[in-house]
Order: sequence, then C-alpha cells, then structure tokens
Amino acid sequence: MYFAGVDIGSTMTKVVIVDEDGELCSRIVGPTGAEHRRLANRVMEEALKQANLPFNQISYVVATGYGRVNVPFADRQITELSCHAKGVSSLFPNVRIAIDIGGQDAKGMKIINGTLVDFVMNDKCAAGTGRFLEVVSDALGIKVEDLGSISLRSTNKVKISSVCTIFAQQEVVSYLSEGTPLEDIVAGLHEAIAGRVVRMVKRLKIEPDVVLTGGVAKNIGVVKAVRENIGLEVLVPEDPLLSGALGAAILGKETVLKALAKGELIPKKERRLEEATFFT
Amino acid sequence: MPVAEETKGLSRVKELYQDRPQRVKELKGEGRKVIGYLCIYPVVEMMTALDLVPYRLFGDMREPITKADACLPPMVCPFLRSSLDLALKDKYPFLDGMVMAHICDVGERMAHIWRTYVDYPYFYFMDVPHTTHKSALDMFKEEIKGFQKSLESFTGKEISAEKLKQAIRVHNDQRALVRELYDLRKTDPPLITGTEVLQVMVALAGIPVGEGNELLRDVINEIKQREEKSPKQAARLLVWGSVIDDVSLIEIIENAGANVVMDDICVGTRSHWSEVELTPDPLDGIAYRYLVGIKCPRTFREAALDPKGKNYMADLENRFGYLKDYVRGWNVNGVILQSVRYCDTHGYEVPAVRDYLNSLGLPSVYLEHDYSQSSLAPLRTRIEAFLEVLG
Amino acid sequence: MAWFMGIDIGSATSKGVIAKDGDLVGHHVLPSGTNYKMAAGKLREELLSKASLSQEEIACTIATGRGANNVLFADQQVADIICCARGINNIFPSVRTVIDVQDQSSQVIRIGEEGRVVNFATSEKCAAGSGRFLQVIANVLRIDLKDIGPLSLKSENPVIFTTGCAVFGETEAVSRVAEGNSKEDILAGVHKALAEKICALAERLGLEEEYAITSGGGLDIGLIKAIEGKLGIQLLVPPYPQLVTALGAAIIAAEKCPPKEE
Amino acid sequence: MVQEKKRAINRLQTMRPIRAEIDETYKANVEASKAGNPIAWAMLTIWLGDAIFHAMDIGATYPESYGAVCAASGAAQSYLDRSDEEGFPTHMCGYARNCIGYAARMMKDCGGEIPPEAPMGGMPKPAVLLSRGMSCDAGFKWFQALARYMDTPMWTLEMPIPGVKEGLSEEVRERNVAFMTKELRDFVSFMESVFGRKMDWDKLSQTVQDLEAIGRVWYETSELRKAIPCPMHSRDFWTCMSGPSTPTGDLKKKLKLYQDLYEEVKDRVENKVSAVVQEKYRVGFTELPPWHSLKLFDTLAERGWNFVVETWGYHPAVPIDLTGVNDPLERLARISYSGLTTSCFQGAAQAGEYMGFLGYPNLKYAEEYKLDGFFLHPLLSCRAASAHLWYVQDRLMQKLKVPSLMVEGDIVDVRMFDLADALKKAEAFEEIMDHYKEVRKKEGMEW
Repeated sequence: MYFAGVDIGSTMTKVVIVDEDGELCSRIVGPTGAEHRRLANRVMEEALKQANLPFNQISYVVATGYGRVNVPFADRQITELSCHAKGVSSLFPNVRIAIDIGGQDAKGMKIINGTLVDFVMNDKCAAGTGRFLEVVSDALGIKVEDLGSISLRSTNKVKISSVCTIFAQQEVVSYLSEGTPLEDIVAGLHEAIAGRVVRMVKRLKIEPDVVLTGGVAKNIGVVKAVRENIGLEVLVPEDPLLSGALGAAILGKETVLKALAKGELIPKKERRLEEATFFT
Repeated sequence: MPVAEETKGLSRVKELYQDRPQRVKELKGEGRKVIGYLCIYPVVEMMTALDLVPYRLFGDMREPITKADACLPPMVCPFLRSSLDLALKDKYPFLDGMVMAHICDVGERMAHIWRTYVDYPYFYFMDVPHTTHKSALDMFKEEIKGFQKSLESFTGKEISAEKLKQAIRVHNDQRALVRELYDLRKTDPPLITGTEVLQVMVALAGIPVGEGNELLRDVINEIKQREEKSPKQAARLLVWGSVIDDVSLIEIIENAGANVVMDDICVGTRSHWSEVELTPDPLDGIAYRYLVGIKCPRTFREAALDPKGKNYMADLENRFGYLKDYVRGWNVNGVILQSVRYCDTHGYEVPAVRDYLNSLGLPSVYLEHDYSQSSLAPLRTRIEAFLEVLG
Repeated sequence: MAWFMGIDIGSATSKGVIAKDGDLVGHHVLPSGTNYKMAAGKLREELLSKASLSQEEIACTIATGRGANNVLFADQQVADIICCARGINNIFPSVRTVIDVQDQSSQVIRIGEEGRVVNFATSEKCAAGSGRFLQVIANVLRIDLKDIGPLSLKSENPVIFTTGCAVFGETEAVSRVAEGNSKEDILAGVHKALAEKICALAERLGLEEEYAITSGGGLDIGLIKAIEGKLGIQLLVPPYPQLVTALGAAIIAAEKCPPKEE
Repeated sequence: MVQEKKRAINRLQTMRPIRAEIDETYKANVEASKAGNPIAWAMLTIWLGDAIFHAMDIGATYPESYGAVCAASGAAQSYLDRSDEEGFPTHMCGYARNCIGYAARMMKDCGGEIPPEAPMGGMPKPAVLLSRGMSCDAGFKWFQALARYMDTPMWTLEMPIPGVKEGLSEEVRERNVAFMTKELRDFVSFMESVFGRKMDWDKLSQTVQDLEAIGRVWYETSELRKAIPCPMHSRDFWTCMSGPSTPTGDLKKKLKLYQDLYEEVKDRVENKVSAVVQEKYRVGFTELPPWHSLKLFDTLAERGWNFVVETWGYHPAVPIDLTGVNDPLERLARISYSGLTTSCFQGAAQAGEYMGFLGYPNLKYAEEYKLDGFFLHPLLSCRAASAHLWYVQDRLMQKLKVPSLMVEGDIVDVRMFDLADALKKAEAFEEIMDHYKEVRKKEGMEW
C-alpha cells in the first residue's frame, strides 16, 4: 500500500509518497504561485512517475498547507501544523519544539510523543517569514540561497529596526549606500527574522529537542541565528521543505491502518488526477 | 402560504439579523422615540420604563472604515472605529438620542468625538467606575440617578418606582428566556447552533424588550420541536472575548467541525446572564447588576486578601470562576479566546484567563483579528489546528 | 544664464531634472538600485550630457527624497513634500490638493499661493496604501506595470480587497486567482483598496480643488479613475508625474541661490 | 562638573539638582528595601495615593517613569521581548510591557532580586501595588496582570471621569469629591491592615501642605513659559515634571529646589533669555515624548523650534481655594479632581467642547502660549494618549487655525519611531506654520 501527502504552501508545493513501512518512495518539490497553484495534479503526476506507480495504487491522499482545500483528489485535509508535527517527529522522535519558517508564515509547534499539543503562528506580518528574506535579498540583488554563506563572514551585524518588510528593504539599501559590508547586513537580517520567530515560539516554553524546518532552514545563517536566540542545539532535517508533506502521508497511512485494524476495508476507488476547480 | 403572513421564530430572527433597524424604523413611524446605545453599560431598564426604544449600536465588519479615519486613529479598537464610521455615514437617521458609557479608554474618548460630529436631540455620557468597592457602587448609583434625571427631562415624564420595577421585571424575563435558550445548547449535539444563537442575540438588541421576549418564546418552542439536530462534533467550544456582532467567525468555527455551545461575550452571556435584583430602592439592584453582575474585563475585581496576603489562584477564581460553571454546565472541552486588535482590557486578560483554563485542564487558543472579514479567513488554519489538538 | 538641478532619490527610482526659469531643459530617470550615491552620480552625468552642460553651469542643486543625503554634490536638501508642492504649482498653478502616490508611501498635500505647503498627511508606518502594493500584485499576476491601469478598467466587479499590506496583498491576490477571479477584477480590487486608503488621507485633510496626482501613481490610469470615482473629483495628471518632485527641487534651487556671478 | 558643549537647547541650570534628586529616589528605594523597608509600585495618581505612602514612610517607585528610564537607556527592548514571550499582545502599552517583562525577569530569573542589567539601580520587589481607575485602562489592568509574577497586595484608586456637560453641576462635583475622599479613606485602612502601621494624620496634613506649596511654585513656573521668547523648554519640563506629583524624599528640600527653578526661569523672562538659540516657532507637545529619541528636540531647536507647553496630564494643576477644607484626604481629592479632570470643564462647556481634559486644554494653551503649532505624537501602543489626537488636530485647525504635526511613534519601543521621517515632516511643517501665522493675522487673531 502507498500513501501520498500533498503540501501546498504559499510558495512551494511538495508531494511525498510513502509505503506501508513509511519508506519514502517519492519526493517532489515545485513552485506554487498564482497558476501553479491550480496544478497540484501535475506535481502529483511527477511524484507518481518518480515512484513509478499508477495513481490507483495510492490508498490514501492527505492534503495540507494553505492550499489544501484545492486538492480535488485528496481523501482528507489536515492542517500543516499537525502534519509538520507528525513529519518532524517521524524524523526526530525526541522533538519537543518544531519551528517551521515557511514562505508566508512561521509556526511554532509543541510536540509530545509525536502529537501536536500546542502551537503559535504568525501569518499577520511578513517580517519573520520566508518572504522577508526573499523580498530583502531582492533589494540586495543576491540569491536567497547565497544569504547563508555570506552572513557567516559577518563580524559586526547591523540592527534592522523596521517592522515592515517593505521598509526593511529600504533600510537595507540605505545601509548599502553607506557602504556597510554586505555580510553584516545579511547577518542583521538573519538576526531580525530569527529574533522575531524565536520570541513568538518562546511562548510555548522551549525545551529540547528543537527542530527547524521550512525553506529558510536551508539557510545556515538563519539556523545559526535561531540557535543563538534559543541557546540550544537546533536540528535540521536533510530536506527541511518536506516535513509537512511527509507528515501528511504518514497521517494518511495511520488513518488507513487504523481502519484496517478495526476490520474496515478501504474501498478501492478509481483515482483520477483532475484539475482543481475553484468555482465550487 | 400567503406572503402577507408575518414571519415568526428563527425566520423572523434572520430577518432582523439581516436588517436590524427595520423594526425601530416602524416604531419611529408610530411616534416612538429611539435611543441608541453602545456597549452594555447604559441602563436599558430606564429607557424601557419611559417607553423609549433602546437600540444597541454595533459596527459592520463588512464595510470598510473610511469616514472615521478622519477623527479616530488606526491604532484604536476597529470595532469602535467601525461603529463611529457608520454614524458618520448617517446610517442612524432614526435615532432621537444616544447614550454612551465609560466602557474603556477609547469608548470614553469616542463618546465625546461622536457627540461633536453627530448631533442628536438627546445625548448622555455615563461614567462607570472601574472598581467594585462599596464606595464605587454608591457613586455609580448616583451616576445612574443622574442618567434617570436627564432622561426624564428629555421626555418630560417621570419614572415612578413602580414603572421602573415593571421594566426591571420584563428585562429579567428576557434574561431568564435567554438562559432557557442557552439550556438547549447543553445537549450533545446542541439543538441550536452557535451561529443561530448569535443571530438571536443580535436581533434582540434591536427591538423593544417585550417583543424580544415574544420572539424568544417562539424561537424556544421551534427549537424544542426540532427534528434535525445540528451535526454531532467532537469539539464543544466556548468562545470568549471582545464583542462579536457578525456570524462570520462563529460560522468559520462551526464549519471547521466544532459545536459552539457557550460564550463569554457581550452579545451573549455577558449582556443577559445576570438579573437585576428587585431591591426596595430599585437603583441599588440596578447599580449592583451593571457594575458587579456584568462580567467584562473593563471592571477591576480582586479576591480579598487572605492572612498570607494575596493568592493568584484565588484571584483567578474570583475573576473567572463563572467560566467554570459555563464549562461544566455546557460540557465544554475547548475554549477559543478571541479579541479585536488593540483591545487593551481583553489583551491584558489573555494570559490570566489561559492560566485559569489550564487549571481546569481546558485547552485554549488565542485569536486576534482586526474586525474585518478578510482578517477572519486566515484564522481558519489556527481553528482547524486547534480542533486537531483537541483530537 | 543659469541652470538649476533637482535630484529626487526615491526608494525605487531616482529622478533628476535641469530647469531654467522654471522650464524643463533636461530630465532623466533611473532605478535607484542598491547604491544611492552611485545613482545620484550617474543621474548627474546623464542630465548634464542630455542638456549638454558642464557642472560649472549648474548654479545650484537641491536634493530630495528618501536618499537625499546621498547626493554629495547637492548644495542643500529639501523635504520631498515641499518640492512636490512647488513642482506641481509650476505645472498647474491652480492645483490646491496633490495626491502623491510613491513607491513606498502615499501623501496628500494641500497647497497655497506660490505652491506653499498648507497641510499634508502621509500614510502609516507600513507600505499599505503605497505604490509598492500594486507592483507586488503585478508581479504575482505577471503583468507589466504599464498594463495595470488599462486592464483594471476592464473589470466588471472588482474583488473586495481589504488587506492593505503589500506583502500580504500578494497572498490574497494568489488566493483570488485560485478562486478563479480574473486579473482585471483583482487589479480593480487593489486599486479600490488603495484608493480607499488614499482617500481616507485626503478626507482627513479636507479637499480643495483643483486636484492633481503625482509620482508613480500618476502613471496608473486604473488608480486615477478609482480615486476620482471615490472622491468624485477630477485629477490633473502632469506630463511626467514622477518628475514633479525633482522639478520642484530645481525650482527651489533657483529660489535659494540666485545665479552665481561669472 | 561635566563640561558640556553648547547645545541648541539652553537647559536650565537649576534643573540639574532636581534631576539628581529624582534619580536619587531610585537609589534610596533600593537601599530602603535592602534595609527591609517596604516599597510600593505605584501608577502616577497625581497626588492621590502618593501622599499617603509618604506619610506612612513607605517609599514609592513609579513603573511608568521607570519605563521612560528603560527606554532612554536602551534597556527596554529585552523587557518588551520578555513580555511578548509571556503571551501578552504586542500592541499593549510600552510602559506596561516593559514593566511586565521586568517583573517576569525579576521573579522568574532572579529570585525576586533586582535584575543586574536594570538601569538606575532598578525597582525593588514591591510590598504593595497601587493602580488607578483613571486616565487609562492600563492603569489597573497592567498591575492586575502582575499578579502572575508576584503575590503582592494591590489597591485600585478610583477617579470619576464625567462628561463635560454631565460634570458641570456642583452636585456632581461634590458627589465625586466625596466618593474620592471615601476611596482614599478605604485605601488608608487597606494600607494600615497590610503593613500593620497606623496612619500619622499630622504627617499626612504636613505632606499635603508641602505638596500644595511645591505645586503652586511649579504652576507659577509654567505660567512664566507664556513669555516670548519662552524661557523653559519641554526637555526641562519633562525632566522636572515627576517631582511635584510624586512626594518622595525630603519635601522641604524639594520645595527649595523648585523655588530655585522658578527664580532662574523668572530671571530669564526678565532678561528675555530664550530656551532655544533663536525662537522661530512656539510649539506645544501632546501627549508623551519619544523617550528613546529625545535628540529630535535638539535638532528641531537648531531650526528654531521652542517647545513651550505640554498636555493636561503633565501640566501643573491650577491651584484652587481650599480654605475651610481641613481633612487632608479631601484636600487631595479636590486638588486631584479639579487638576486632572474638571478644572477646564467650565471653559470647555463655554467653547462647546465635549472632549474635556484631553481636547479643550490644547485649544486653551494654543491661545495662552501663542502657539504656532502642535507636535502630536500618537503612540502605536497607547490608546489613551492617541485616540483623541486626530480630533484635537481638527479642532485646533477649525477653531484657531493652529496646525499640528502628526508623527506616530512609541514612548518605549524605538522600532516604532522613524527619526528621519519625523524630521522630513517637521521641515515641511514649518511652511505650514508660516502659512497659518498669516491666516491668523488676516482673521485678526492676536498671534
């Protein structure tokens, strides 16, 4: 049996397929964006190709992420908070605090024995989300991927005082114009975003293990800043983008196995990859 | 069914919810005087006793705030900004007067601003103390007396003790009926949805108390005979916090798969739970009910010191003990704390009320919104996640 | 003979003009990029070569805009509000209210005789109600900025766009598209939301005709129509809306320092 | 003696010992509490409760003022962050969040001891909390919230706030004064029961007398600021303002210090000495300044801006006739009730102004102090000091053709204040002040 998790985030769409032992059979990441958002099925298609499976072989599909309601072929929708918690604890069984810095939000999750017990979330203000770094690195004229390594060279990071992302962008430009070294500015940005997120997550009373996920977790500079702000070791999964989709797939698996254990049979349904329609 | 036949019960409620002023406009046509009031501290019994029609003003979270931006800053309670905005857009041509009370900082400031820019034949600002000290009660009683005098001189009529007692009785009847309606939420699943209850509460706030009582009786009978119950859900929630006058949020919660079975808001229990005791001097009962009986964080309460000094848990019990009755009586298993942005009185309360709920072993989530529909949509994920936490 | 230079370093673009007796003899616009000092220098070169003048022939230079302090060769800095007022007064002497929609902030300026500032109101501490909001949306919808206006005018029913925040406007736009709304309706929705914010500013000041719109906003016919509709007014649009502030700076340069002695 | 360079603001010499005296009280409180004497945390109640502390030999410290101290010293940020972590919404009062963060740090991290990083010696753990039911909701909600961190007995002093029309009648006044007096009496017995000491009524009467004396001098001093050019800048006013309202330390000494201040200001008036190099604009300030960016005022002083008056809450109470009132508590009640709220109601009613003590005084000051404009500072974290400012701006313009500059910021959180933006707006505002000077002249107003 195979189980799929589809995580439609605000910027990235991820699909994971696992078998009944939880082994990863497929992992796909593609951009979301105004048009792509409608094409969850395309990404699913790729995932199936990679796993080299017909769609009918998928016993259960769980959709998550902020676009979860737009996955017509999903059997169930579960919020990204529960899915991240599940995905992260499947990779790090001892996790107590999971921090996910996504494209348009940041979440803190308190996890006990693999289940979500409390959470905090910011999707009100772009500062403290992945967008913050994207928007500002734009102004710096450098790729987001490069931010991390650049920041490590910093000896004296600047203080970003703007609360609004757009204004932070301007602040950055004035720093540049004053000839402030790039690495110090970037380090300042990492401090700004890490500071904001950690302040929020501290409301959950942080205790180890702490795991950081989301696209931003690929940024070594942010990881460092988060570590400094928490004062604890911070673990990062090998592919920090996937934990939501992974958790979704695993939750799907658990649903099915629970049902089977109860002796209920999962009706084999004809699965079709239809395009999402949004006129319902 | 003939079109002419007047609607009753819930369908009447929906009418009134959709078009709140329709009834007071009719009454106005019949020569009745309509007095607007904001928040739940203006003493409605006084207005009723003088055959005035009290009409509670709300905001409109579907209408962008524009006019009020010219005289109220963006960093104050958007509900109050919206209320003033509607007045400035001349949505209340039917009002003969307006009563505001010292409910909170912005409420107090806005009363004066309102009075400056929108003129009514009658206007009264009622001071409300923040403490429940004996001396505060005495002072508040005098303040109510002052309000009574001003109403009397406005109408040229006197309020006899008997008339006042009558008014108190009808309003107490309404409070009793509301509690009866709330009892129908105790079953699992509840006989009436949170959305419907809120619509009833909003409807009541726009019609004379007597009509309201009739309406409540119809609704209660209807609900009791209901065949189809609302879907059974795992979560039975209590919604706490600042004013909710639009069903959007409750709908989002109930659509996410929960039953909203109880509330602690001022368009619900806060406005209807406690009755006015019929004291020899009616004003004593009124003063006590409005200052002590209404449970709003704008009033300061503290547990008496025990020999060892002050005790936080005793303090919480004294402030929030009533929530325990709600939780047990309605078999609540989760609480949604919600507040409009920039509401200080609720903001300071949040950590303490969560401490209390934790002591009851009740999970809770805190949601903040800026009193506009668009600000509610993003809350869906938090609500769904909270329901997943409840399991 | 004396020429005067006005340099306006904005967060997105830098504008410069050379004026003589209040007339535009040369102008140039370039992206501010990440180094305001360089932008300013480049701007001066371009301007001088365009007007085929040498620096010596410039009697006085006034810098304005967010990056004004990076214009090292300026004789003085003047607030953009003042420059904008003088600039528009030079183009439309009858204008009493200017709506200046810049990249990151919007301001409404009331003007008296000789283009003196009589009152002004600026948008709050975030990019809400600023031109940036539109750019972000344009990016999401993959539309060229110059097409925004015309497209928006085609809209039958604008979507209700209540969030003013530029960054979250993006999220909302994305979900609007997902819901199947047309680009036209979304853009019209943004214009509506922007217009509401700007009009709130204007109503705070009180309106006095005639009216003009300047900076980037003046290039967006969709926004112009939305504001006109909401306030029930006619907006005058200068030939180069984004140059008005720089022009004002040049005019002030003329006021401040009379022609240098030969 | 610190030799400081010539600043655009011509500070008063007599201000310095007053500042030292005020700073001293922080140290005094720390030592007192080390010696085992109880210390109170009090909201500014403008005399109401303070005199009672003083008469009962209980040192009082003021978390509001301390919020300004933390903001000025840069220590505030970490306390604000701590308050966030504790789960308090971030839009709440900067003073309150600073204090809540401080309390959490003191009680949870430092075992009740003063946090090492605390500026000005810090505030020792309180033995009693005095909050207030007046002027803002934070006034009592904030101290109530402190119960999460300290089992400290707390009292809330009530202050009636009637509407202008409703508050005019003598009946209402007498009723409210009687209420406040009763409140104070209850507070005294509360204090007596908490500390097991008796109130020394003679000392209280003496304290009240001294306070009245200091208050009168302070009031006379502010009257002198109507002179052109204005001899005393808001910077000096803010430095000295807490003295007359908080009876800490040796009151006789304090009185002397404020008399010296008066003399220096008076001397400046006689010699036409201005508080700024060249007084070009006379500006009033409403409500609370950006404590973290006071250099703003130096820069503006260089441009000829003289800040000559501040708003009601800080403006010295107009002395009232109290002959025949012997009960010290009633004296306090009358002074406070009149000074803080109703003294301006008569004028407000005549002017048809409903925004009593928050709105009308600005109009009054504009005329009396011949203001060219107002600097309005709405606080993103404070409703009480912001909700009325848009209205005030409108009334000043409608009635007096006096313009006001609106610059958003915060008293404590520096991240909410943009100095460059403020200066840009101020520059443009000068043209506006010039313009309306002309307009007022045309309309035959006297300034």
